[in-house]
Amino acid sequence: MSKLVNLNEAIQSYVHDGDTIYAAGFTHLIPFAAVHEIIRQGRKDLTLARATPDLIYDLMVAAGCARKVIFSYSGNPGVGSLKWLREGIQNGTLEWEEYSHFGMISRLQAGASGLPFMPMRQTGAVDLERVNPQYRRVKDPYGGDDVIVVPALNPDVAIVHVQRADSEGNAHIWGILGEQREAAFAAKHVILTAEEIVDESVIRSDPNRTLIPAMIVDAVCHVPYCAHPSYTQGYYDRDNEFYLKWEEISKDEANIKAYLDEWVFGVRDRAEYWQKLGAETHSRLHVGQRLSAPVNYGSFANE
Amino acid sequence: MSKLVNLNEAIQSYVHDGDTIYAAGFTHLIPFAAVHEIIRQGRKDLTLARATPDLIYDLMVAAGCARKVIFSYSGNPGVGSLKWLREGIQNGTLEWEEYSHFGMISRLQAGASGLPFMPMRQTGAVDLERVNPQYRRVKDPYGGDDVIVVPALNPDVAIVHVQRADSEGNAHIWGILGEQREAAFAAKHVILTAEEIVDESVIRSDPNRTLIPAMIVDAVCHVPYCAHPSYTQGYYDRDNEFYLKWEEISKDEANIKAYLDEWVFGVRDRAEYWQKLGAETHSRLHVGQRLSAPVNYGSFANE
Amino acid sequence: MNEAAYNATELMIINAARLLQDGDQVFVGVGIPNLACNLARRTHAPHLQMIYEAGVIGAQPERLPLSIGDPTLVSGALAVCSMFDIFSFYLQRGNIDVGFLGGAQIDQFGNINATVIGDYFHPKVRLPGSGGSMEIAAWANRCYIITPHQKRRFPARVDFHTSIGFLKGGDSRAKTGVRGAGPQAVVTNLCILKPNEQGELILAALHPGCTFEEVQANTGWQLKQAPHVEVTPAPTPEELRILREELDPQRIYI
Amino acid sequence: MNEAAYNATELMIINAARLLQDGDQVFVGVGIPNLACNLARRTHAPHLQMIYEAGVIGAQPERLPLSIGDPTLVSGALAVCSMFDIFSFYLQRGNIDVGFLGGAQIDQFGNINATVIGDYFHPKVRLPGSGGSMEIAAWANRCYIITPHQKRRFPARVDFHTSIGFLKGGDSRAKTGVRGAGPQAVVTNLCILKPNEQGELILAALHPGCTFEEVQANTGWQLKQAPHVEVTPAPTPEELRILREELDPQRIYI
Repeated sequence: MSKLVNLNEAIQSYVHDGDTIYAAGFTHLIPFAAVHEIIRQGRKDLTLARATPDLIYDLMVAAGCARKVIFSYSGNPGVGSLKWLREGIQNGTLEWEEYSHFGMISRLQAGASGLPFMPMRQTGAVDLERVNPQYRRVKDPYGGDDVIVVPALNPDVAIVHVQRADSEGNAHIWGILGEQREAAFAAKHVILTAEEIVDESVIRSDPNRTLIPAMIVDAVCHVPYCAHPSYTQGYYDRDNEFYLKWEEISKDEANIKAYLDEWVFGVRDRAEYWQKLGAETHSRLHVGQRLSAPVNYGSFANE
Repeated sequence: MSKLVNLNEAIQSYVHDGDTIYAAGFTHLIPFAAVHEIIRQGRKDLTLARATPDLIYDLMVAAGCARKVIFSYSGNPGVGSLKWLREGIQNGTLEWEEYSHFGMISRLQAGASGLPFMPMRQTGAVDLERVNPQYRRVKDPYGGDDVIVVPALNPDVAIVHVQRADSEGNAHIWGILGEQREAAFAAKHVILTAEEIVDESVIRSDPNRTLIPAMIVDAVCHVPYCAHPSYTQGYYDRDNEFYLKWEEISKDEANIKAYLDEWVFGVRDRAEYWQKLGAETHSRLHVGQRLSAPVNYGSFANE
Repeated sequence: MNEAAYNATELMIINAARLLQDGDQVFVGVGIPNLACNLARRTHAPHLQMIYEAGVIGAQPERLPLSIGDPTLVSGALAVCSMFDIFSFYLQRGNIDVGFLGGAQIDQFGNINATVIGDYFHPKVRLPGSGGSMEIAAWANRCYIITPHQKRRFPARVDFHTSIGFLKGGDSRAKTGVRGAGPQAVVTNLCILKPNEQGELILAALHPGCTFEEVQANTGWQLKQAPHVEVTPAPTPEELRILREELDPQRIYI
Repeated sequence: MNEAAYNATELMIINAARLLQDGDQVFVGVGIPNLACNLARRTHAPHLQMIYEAGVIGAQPERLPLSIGDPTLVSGALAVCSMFDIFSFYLQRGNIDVGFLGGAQIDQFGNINATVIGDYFHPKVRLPGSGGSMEIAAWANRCYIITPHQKRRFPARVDFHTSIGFLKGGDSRAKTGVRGAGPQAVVTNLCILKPNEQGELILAALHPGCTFEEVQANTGWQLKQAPHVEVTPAPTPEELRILREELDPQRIYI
């Protein structure tokens, strides 16, 4: 049964004020279009969980959607800092809960596995444990060192962008996998956005590539270029220029408001946004072709 | 640096009397050729760990290689029982340690992750806990039910068969993945057997398909048809007739000795074994072509 | 039972198929459960999805598989993942609606023994053991058991709890904290047993031509009966045709 | 320092590259560590392998990546896996030889603060936080720190232990049970600091033209010196050529 809906309907149905959301993707496949739609719909008091809040959550904090962030690295990767997040924490206007990357994805792994917690070996760095009481310790019943544990994270909604999916939500993902899969299995609801909606036969031609199965997906949205300024491996490049410009775009109230007005409130949807970016950007983000070698699954039809 | 060696050298170097071995593969990719070589080399006192001992360990027990088995399902899947294992346990001549499937693979997951144990939710079935003191309990520090834990399993050697690998041991696997990856990462040494040795460029064309990286591999052996009577997805079919005939082959000392003499001691290596199977079997196990749809990873060469 | 019209295996498969619901995510073994699922898909439950513990989701096999790890289950499946993932992300997470169970012994409270007859350390008969059933019985939303009805298979108490049904009855299952609802029906060649509110298996329905006395004679405890014991509708010609002509034309299982 | 011949960044990259060994499995960030690894691969360590916390193993980027999740790291890599797997199967399992670390503060025992200046709950300056460094510092076999040498970056004690070096020195690191050997060198634009047997960072080598006094003036504790302080060989023309012409021709980092 097809779950295809428009992105705005999907956000309307599954993202509510006060929810904990996980917009997945480590550098890759970050669902910017979905977050722009959440901002357009004026959601409030959200708890924003992501290993790297990245520009996507800095923008949401600036737009006033967030009550709290849960994260493990709050920089603009390879560039600098995230001003709105940093100031929110410094001024005490934003709640936060902090982990290491491994702690954060272990929380998702526990959530995705139906477990109350995941164990990790000790790191000797106890300051984070001291300031975040969600880190706890468990005795090794086999006599070794205590292990550190973090509790399951089960977001209300995970938003996961993928290269291709069928209309029911079976999705192929390749390139950097980050915590896409764990976030989807951990969440109560999953909004899937896809560069391409393909026939089920394409998915079935390579079942080992299906990282997200339809059974956990609530809504499937066809959103080409959803990830810009992040990227989709094999579809378009990361817009590094935009990441470098973020310092300027986000530097004060006036700049960020101008950006929101023009690029979020000023467009109806991602198609309009992409058109607005213009031909030069399109060409700059173009990627060439480099195909995987096929594999044979074998046919077992009756001879 | 190439790690290509003959299978008999690899067994000689990495499998020693008294070792714990994990010949991986859930129904799929079971490395029968490697085990035949272990039998030919007369290894003794081995501890044989596998979720499903399958014919491969029944044969090793019959051949006198085993001191102990660690397992979670000791049947001939879809057919019946494993006579030598069953009688070894019933007569007290074989030590054993027993888990559920999830317990067994959780042991490997812990071993592969460098953790002392893995947690699982309770199942209410406490009899296995009662008879196997390796099952323990840990309090949930977040106030929920106790979890069940199993200790890491770190075999001395894992033997893992794959479809294709480069000469350093980077391996593509598709089809049923079983516990191939976890066994390889958990083990102290890894012997990789491959249907095909391919150029590194084939591996690099689809990095998401590389489930085993060279860094954990000690020896790479080119062994076409290694898995028969198990199978290699896309290369040859499972020999269900052989699995059905196992009852007869394994039924007594005389039958199993005849089998060992003819098919293990009577051939030099897998190439000879495969030739001996004959054209009719080859044709019966032939599989047709059903290729995966390619994916584009993107080229980023300087324009 | 009308032996001419259908055999015991066909009867069990057809009755098991009828218990499945459209859209069910079913953790399935080969043989009878596999045939029951395929029959349900071709009749009232086209969106039922089959999941194999080997890590295969949404198989569309081109031929009847012998084992749960058969290559024909993989070609054309929707997804394939590792065993660790299938048990963690699917079963333990609560994504599985239905599990099928079997074993050498099933007791009054639906507990199953697939491990050992006699003492564990000095076994009279050693059986294969749990495989996936310990967790399936606990964590699938619903479980079904399909088994021939013989007295030795239905003792009052099993020798070993390989997987649990309702333990000692009452709230003893719920108190373990397991998430699933436990065995919802035992389908045999004579009847269907279902748990009452105390978790005790009682006679819920007889197959056409079978009697309570016949069932009791093959059951190792004093069997209670539901207030209204139903009679299962006989296998229809269409159900039998699909089973015989489409699903198992070589009569491997039926 | 001969400013005409090479700059501070080039000096740090080249000295970091020389610390890497052929065959090392290196957990690497973008920027300076990435350039150091690529330089080592092109000189004395052709079999060094780069591993990114995003889950990329054996990258062969066609261009200089801006972030550790750049798509050019993926195309043509040997393997790509999930973040959970990279931290579990690679780092925690002990498969990583070398980790690179950085931070706003590095103290006398090689502990690093990348989290906060001032009080955690009322921060003066909030920094990005751990990312992967808490675990890299603990579990990689060896760690290297590359950083400009400034007094504010080298306090006697860090405000927050984002990742540990030798904690309070002595056996305090070993007693935590972490598997790695800790920071083996800090490469700055002035010198190389290395831990002595007590885990205290001491002056091991000066870059050409640099003096102990200059280093001490930029270090927040009474710096000890190795019995024989070496002078690092100046960057060779070949090292500089590879760096400038092959690795960063657009001079993004150097």
